[in-house]
Amino acid sequence: MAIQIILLCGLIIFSVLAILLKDLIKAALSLAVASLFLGIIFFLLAAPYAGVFEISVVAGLITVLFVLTIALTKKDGEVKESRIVHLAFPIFFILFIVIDGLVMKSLLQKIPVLPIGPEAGTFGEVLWKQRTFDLVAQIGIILAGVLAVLALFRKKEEDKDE
Amino acid sequence: MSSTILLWTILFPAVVAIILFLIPGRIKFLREIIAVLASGALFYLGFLLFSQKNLSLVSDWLGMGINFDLRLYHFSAFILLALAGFLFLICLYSAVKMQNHPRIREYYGYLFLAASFSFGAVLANNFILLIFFWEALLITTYALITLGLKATSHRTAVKSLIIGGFCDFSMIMGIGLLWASTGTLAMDKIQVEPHGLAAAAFILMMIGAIGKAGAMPFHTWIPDAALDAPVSFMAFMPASFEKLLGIYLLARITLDFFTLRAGSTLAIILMIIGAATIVLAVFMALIQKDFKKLLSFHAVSQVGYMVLGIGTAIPIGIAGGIFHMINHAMYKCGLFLSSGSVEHRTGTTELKKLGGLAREMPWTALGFSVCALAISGVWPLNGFVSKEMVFHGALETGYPIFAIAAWVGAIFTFASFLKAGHSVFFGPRSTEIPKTKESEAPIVLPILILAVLCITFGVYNKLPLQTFIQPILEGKVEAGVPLDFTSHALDLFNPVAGVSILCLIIALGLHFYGWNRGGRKAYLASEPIHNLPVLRQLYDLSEARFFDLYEQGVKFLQWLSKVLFRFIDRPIDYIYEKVVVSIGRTFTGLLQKAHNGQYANYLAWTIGGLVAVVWIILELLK
Amino acid sequence: MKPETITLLVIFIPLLGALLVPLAGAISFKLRSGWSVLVGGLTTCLSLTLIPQAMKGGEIIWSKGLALGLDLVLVIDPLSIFMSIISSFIGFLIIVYSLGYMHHEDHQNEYYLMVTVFIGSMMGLVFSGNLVFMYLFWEMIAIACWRLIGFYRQKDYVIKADKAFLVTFGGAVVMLLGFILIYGQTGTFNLVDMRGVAISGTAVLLILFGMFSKSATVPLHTWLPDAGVAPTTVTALLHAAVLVKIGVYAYARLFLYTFNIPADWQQGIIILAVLSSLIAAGAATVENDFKRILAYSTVSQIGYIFLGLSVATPTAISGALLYILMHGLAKAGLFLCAGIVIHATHKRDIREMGGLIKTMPITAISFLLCAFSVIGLPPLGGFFSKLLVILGTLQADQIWVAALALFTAVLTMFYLLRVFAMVFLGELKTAAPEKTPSMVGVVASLAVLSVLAGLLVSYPMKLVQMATTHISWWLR
Amino acid sequence: MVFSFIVIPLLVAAFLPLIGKISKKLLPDVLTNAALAFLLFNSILLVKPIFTNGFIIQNLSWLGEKVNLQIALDGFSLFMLFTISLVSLCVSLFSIDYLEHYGHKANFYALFLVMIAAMNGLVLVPDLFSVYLFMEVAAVASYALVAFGLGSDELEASYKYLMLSVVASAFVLLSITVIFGLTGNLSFQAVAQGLQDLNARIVLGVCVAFFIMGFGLKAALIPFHAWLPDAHPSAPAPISAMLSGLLIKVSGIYALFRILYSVIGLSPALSRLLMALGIISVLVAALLALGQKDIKRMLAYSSISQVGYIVLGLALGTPLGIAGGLFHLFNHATAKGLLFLNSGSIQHITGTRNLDELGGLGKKVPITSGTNLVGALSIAGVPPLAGFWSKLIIIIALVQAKAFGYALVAILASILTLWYYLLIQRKAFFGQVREKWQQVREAPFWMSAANIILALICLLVGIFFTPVYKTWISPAAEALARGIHQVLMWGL
Repeated sequence: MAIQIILLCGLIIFSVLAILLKDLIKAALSLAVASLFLGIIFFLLAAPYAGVFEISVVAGLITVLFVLTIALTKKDGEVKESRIVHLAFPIFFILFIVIDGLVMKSLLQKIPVLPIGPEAGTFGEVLWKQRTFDLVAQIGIILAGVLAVLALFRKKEEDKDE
Repeated sequence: MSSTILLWTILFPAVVAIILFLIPGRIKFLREIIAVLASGALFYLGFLLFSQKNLSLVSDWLGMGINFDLRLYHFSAFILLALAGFLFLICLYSAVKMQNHPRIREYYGYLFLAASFSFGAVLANNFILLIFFWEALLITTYALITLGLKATSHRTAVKSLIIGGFCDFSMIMGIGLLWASTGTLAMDKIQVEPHGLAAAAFILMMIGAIGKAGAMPFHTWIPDAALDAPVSFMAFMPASFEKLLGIYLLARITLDFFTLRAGSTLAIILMIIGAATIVLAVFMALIQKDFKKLLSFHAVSQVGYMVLGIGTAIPIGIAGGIFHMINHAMYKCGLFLSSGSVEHRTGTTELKKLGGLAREMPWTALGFSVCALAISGVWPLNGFVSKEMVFHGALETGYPIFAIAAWVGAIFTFASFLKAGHSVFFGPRSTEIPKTKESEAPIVLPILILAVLCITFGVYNKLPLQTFIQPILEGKVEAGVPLDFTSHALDLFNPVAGVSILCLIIALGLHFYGWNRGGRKAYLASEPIHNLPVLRQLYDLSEARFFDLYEQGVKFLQWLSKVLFRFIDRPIDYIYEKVVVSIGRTFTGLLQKAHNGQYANYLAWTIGGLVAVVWIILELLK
Repeated sequence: MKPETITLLVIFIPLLGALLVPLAGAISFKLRSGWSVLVGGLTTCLSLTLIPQAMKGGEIIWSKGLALGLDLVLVIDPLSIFMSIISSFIGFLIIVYSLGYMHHEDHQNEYYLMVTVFIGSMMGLVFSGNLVFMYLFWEMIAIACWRLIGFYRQKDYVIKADKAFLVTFGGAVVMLLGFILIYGQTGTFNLVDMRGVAISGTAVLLILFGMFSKSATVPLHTWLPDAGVAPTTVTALLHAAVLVKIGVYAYARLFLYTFNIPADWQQGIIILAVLSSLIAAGAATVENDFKRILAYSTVSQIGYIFLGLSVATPTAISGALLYILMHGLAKAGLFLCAGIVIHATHKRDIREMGGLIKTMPITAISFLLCAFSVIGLPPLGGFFSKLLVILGTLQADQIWVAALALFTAVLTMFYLLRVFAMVFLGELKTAAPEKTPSMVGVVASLAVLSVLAGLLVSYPMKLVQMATTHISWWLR
Repeated sequence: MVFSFIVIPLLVAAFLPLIGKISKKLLPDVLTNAALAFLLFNSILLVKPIFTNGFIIQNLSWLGEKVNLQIALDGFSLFMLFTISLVSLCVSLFSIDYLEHYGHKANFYALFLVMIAAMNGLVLVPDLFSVYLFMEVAAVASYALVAFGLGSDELEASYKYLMLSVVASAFVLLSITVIFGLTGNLSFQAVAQGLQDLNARIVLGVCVAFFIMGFGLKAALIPFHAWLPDAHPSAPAPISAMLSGLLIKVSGIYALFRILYSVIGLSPALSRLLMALGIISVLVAALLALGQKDIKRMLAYSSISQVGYIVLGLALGTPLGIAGGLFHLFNHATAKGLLFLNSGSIQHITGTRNLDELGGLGKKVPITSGTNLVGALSIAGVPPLAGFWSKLIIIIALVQAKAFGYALVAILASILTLWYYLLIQRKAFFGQVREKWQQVREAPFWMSAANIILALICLLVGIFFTPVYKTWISPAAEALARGIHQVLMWGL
């Protein structure tokens, strides 16, 4: 219970920070943290599916992308090379992969989600038998994410090319 | 005779007008010949129609009771004949006088168009048809005045148009009221008691009639036109045509359309207008220094006698009024034409510059003298006869004040004509103008014809009174009232005639007093009266057009327009231009300020919106 | 051909023909001019062939079912035929005049496109017997006008164009709301099915917004004087002949022909009409811009037409319908005269003009004749219309209204003659020769037509009478 | 066949980055446009079956085994599919030339196609959670696309968009979860059935409120609109057209009303609430649009205002109102798509979108100017263009439902609408040419072509509104008007 309260407090604090901070980078980072907390809360509340989603998509991929792109771009659109960026990118990327991997693993193995319904089973079963369609959407999301990365980082590549 | 002749009476002059308009300006004589011949033919047609008496032509026109309805009967035939006669004389006169006018094509065109419209107005037996022709005359009047080619001609033309338009619109209103109350527009079918709305209709139609005739206060364009318009126009329109038409209609109004009782309020209003016109206009005439302008004021003043006569609503008065109309048309036409003759030879009509022309222009002088005496009411000329009848009529109403006004008018009429004649034709020969000679025959002839007519109508007054006037009144007055006015027409030995003659003597005295005072200069003969204490100020004001209703009306219109524009139109526009736009801007500005780009702000709205939606839904569910 | 076919042709020839104008313009200048004149001429001729149908007096209803009951209904009766003839004829004259007037302007493709669209939409409006289609054509006209008013593209001109568009569009959508209210009451947009239906005061008010804004009646009139920035041909088309008559026509079609409106509202309209007439006449007396004066004069004259229709006695109605014709001819003439003068002197302020009668006599005389017609002097056509309106007003016992209307007529005389005097008389300030024959010819023919319309008034009057009896029949 | 709406764009999108390595321009252009043209063709082919059957249910089997891949197509979905295909085809045509100066066409097209696939998916799935998922897919793609220009404004806008959108998604997800908890199911049919038997009005009410907020934010209803005026103008013009023309309608309006009508059932109270939201949007956004200097910002506010109309019509709930709302949805999609593309043309031509700097382009760029005029007048509801009919139908429906106040405001707001479109016209096109723009030339071929196609659609739909209405609008409106019976009869 205590953990939950801490998480909730963290969630609120970081959410508020995300909202209030005028520096976009800091705001985005706060958002990422908040989302992370939220994902964990979902997870603890036995709503792992939502939790996965929250962490994987919102907290992870997209926020990170934004932090980076914002950090890379000054007001006039020039590329800003800074150390923080170099550090932040690997850190967040690794973090994202680790968390995502852990969550997915645990989800697929042991959690019997969607308890109601004729064929209650493991998440994997549900995912494949009943909610096949969501898989398509997941593929879409991943595709979108990848493509977004490609698109948003192209400027950097271009700059390097030049 | 087929009744289509009536249509041709109207169309023929119109066709002639178009032909005359189309003849190129370079071709000489042809135009004059056609004009004289055509007007002669019309004059002949006038006789022909007069002998016919009753003809009528009805055909469909606009529907709704508005028919093309022409009716010839005694009265209209008489007026038609008179009109045609004057047209003929004017054409004859113009043949020489206007020969070299730069816009001669238009002149004849308008002349015949005006004739066409006048004939139409006289023959019309439907009010709409009447007002159609009646108002159309405004255009020809307008056009003819602009032919004066003076700098102010157009201004005067506009003035005549607006005054005339005002009067005619009043008449439209009157006709409308009459139509609304009687349900018919046929002129021979209407006979109503002037009560209530019908009284209003009477007054409105009366304004139309006396406005055309040029009674006060609708006269003010005439003196201006005297200077700005061709003199033949003055002889043509204000002197003859308009008087004939205006008084014709006034007589029809009082005799046919409405039953005007002697001494009723409406009759008294009419008499007041008549009396006021006589006196005020003659006072203005007296002091004029220009021959034509002097005549023009008389043209106004004399209308007063006619209106007064008809306003008495007593047979002798009415007959006097109508008779005065035809008499006035003759001598005033003659007077204008003789002034034109003088102008033709000397190039001026200013009294100061003229003098002693009688020797060089004897025929003109003779014609002028006869006409001047006729207008002054000297025995045995026609003016005497008709004025006496009017005096009798006025006295019979029981309001001697009107007769007195008429006599005052007579005094100053004579005085002013003594002054005019004295300054122009008699007295010492002016040195300011070179030696000259009598005008050409076509100019002199009409003057002399008119002079002869003046004498004839005076001496043989039986002829006009019995053939023209009496039949008009037949059946219109109470039974038993004598309709033979010839008995005392030239009677010198009755109190009324005595007073009239006394007036003439006073006038003579005044003239010679003024002449003596003015250093024996005839044109200054009116100065003693001009310089009387109160009169002097009034004269000055009137010179400054203070009493000119038109000027005041124009000022009023301009003021009203400004008020309407500034206080109604512009504020409305302001609403579109400024108020709407600024309201839009204000709202937009407020809302835009709310969109300040702060994420926190936006999120707050979102959350707030959510809370509101939840709350509303829960409220609604209760 | 059957009248229905002719009517469809009359509507669609200009509408579809308009689409070909830019194409023709792309090929050659002359082809486009020829094509526009052909379209205009054909429309006029075809609408003239409907006269026999009008004289028969009956009506023909043609309809084509569309979704949601928004059917295309055409009503071919004396009233619509009368309007279509006037509009197409004056439109045609204006196209001819434009050949000279617009000769050197840019954007001519757009100009002719919009003018033909205008004429086509007008035809559609006149014949449509369905409220929605009426509105549709109504707005199409507004679009055409908007482009045409801002034709010269100066900044303030375009602002004025926007103003005109917004005011008329605003009025029209409010009117649409009124239409829909009626639809809510009757369940149909088809005018033929709604005859004799009594409608509420609210609906009347809403619809009046549309009519007054289009017909430039106080207090929705100020866009019209401002619209004088358009090419003169357009202002002639807008102000005189066609555009401002739309509201009036709609009044006749809706409030006389179809619906029963509450008596109080009728009285209100009468008073508003006559006040509008007076106020605009006052404004015309104060203005100094040639075209603005004429525009205010139009507002004033429209007041008479509304007056005639709203008092709704047969005399007044026929007067008002006749007014549409007479004012169309005369005011188009006045505007086109103004066009010639402005084109020649490059000035618009009448105080800077003068004495032009010496250099352009035909224009001056035409102007004067048309002015006389607008004033209402016989024997010109305007006399009869004004007379009948006023007599009809008196028949309806509206004595003071009639008196005010006559007073306005005096004011009209005053300001129009003032313009004439300041522009054409007096000292010659800017010598300028008359313009091309096509321009002067059109102006002169309009003046002559005004005269002829007065002298031969019984012919148009027959058509008007047919329309009036048709309307009056429904009144009873 | 129906499944191709999702799969084809996804597949193409997946391969595009690779193809982009081979051919930078030609192949991506051809492939994308061909795919979209195929979809459009496909959607037209589907009209007949829908007309005869009313709906189509398809299950996909994979390797002989029936996998639970189910899609449902009815009149409403088909109408949306058609709209999406039509507008996106025009947008991609436009992009052929427009994307030249952004570069990376392949990436762009890939994201673009993902977004389309997601929208198609959203329209086709009969399942609450799938709706949420596809909504997110489309959203993710759109975040990236909004920021595609990589300027700081674009990124900031995209960030705001993302941040607000996430809030919306969270609430939608929350609501779905609650409904799942209540009924134990997620498919439309089962949920609809389940909710009927359930007496949980309060909870359901809160769920609906979350839906309204979540989807309302996607649809940019006031007061959930704030992200839109930043996001839409920042995106490249084709994406603005997609977002304003389609995305807000699909992930906002379609989702909201599909769920409200077909799953939960629209109660009169809800209808009133949504109408109020709609009318506020109509009015406030119209006023806001009036003050804008940036063409695209003005268009963005206009989108909010027009969405208000659509919601007004749909929320009214009468068959006529629904028809009007849907018709307006279509008309707004085409016309606003056109206008945003057009603003792209303007930017391409002059390099600016600031109204105060533009002026008199009408003479120089007649096609851009003419098509802009058509689009603007259509949205403003000026006949004979398409927008007129839809507004007319909405207002008729309002009056028929005795909602006079709404009708009056809707009418007055259309005057405001015309006002600000006239501002664009006046300041950009209809005036004298500025010195600065003497040398400008008409937009390239494909941009003009896309503009012309959309303009023609606005015009022709207006003129031939009857067949369009009968073919597309009326089946869609019937599907919605049937309420939850529509999904119950699917028999899933």
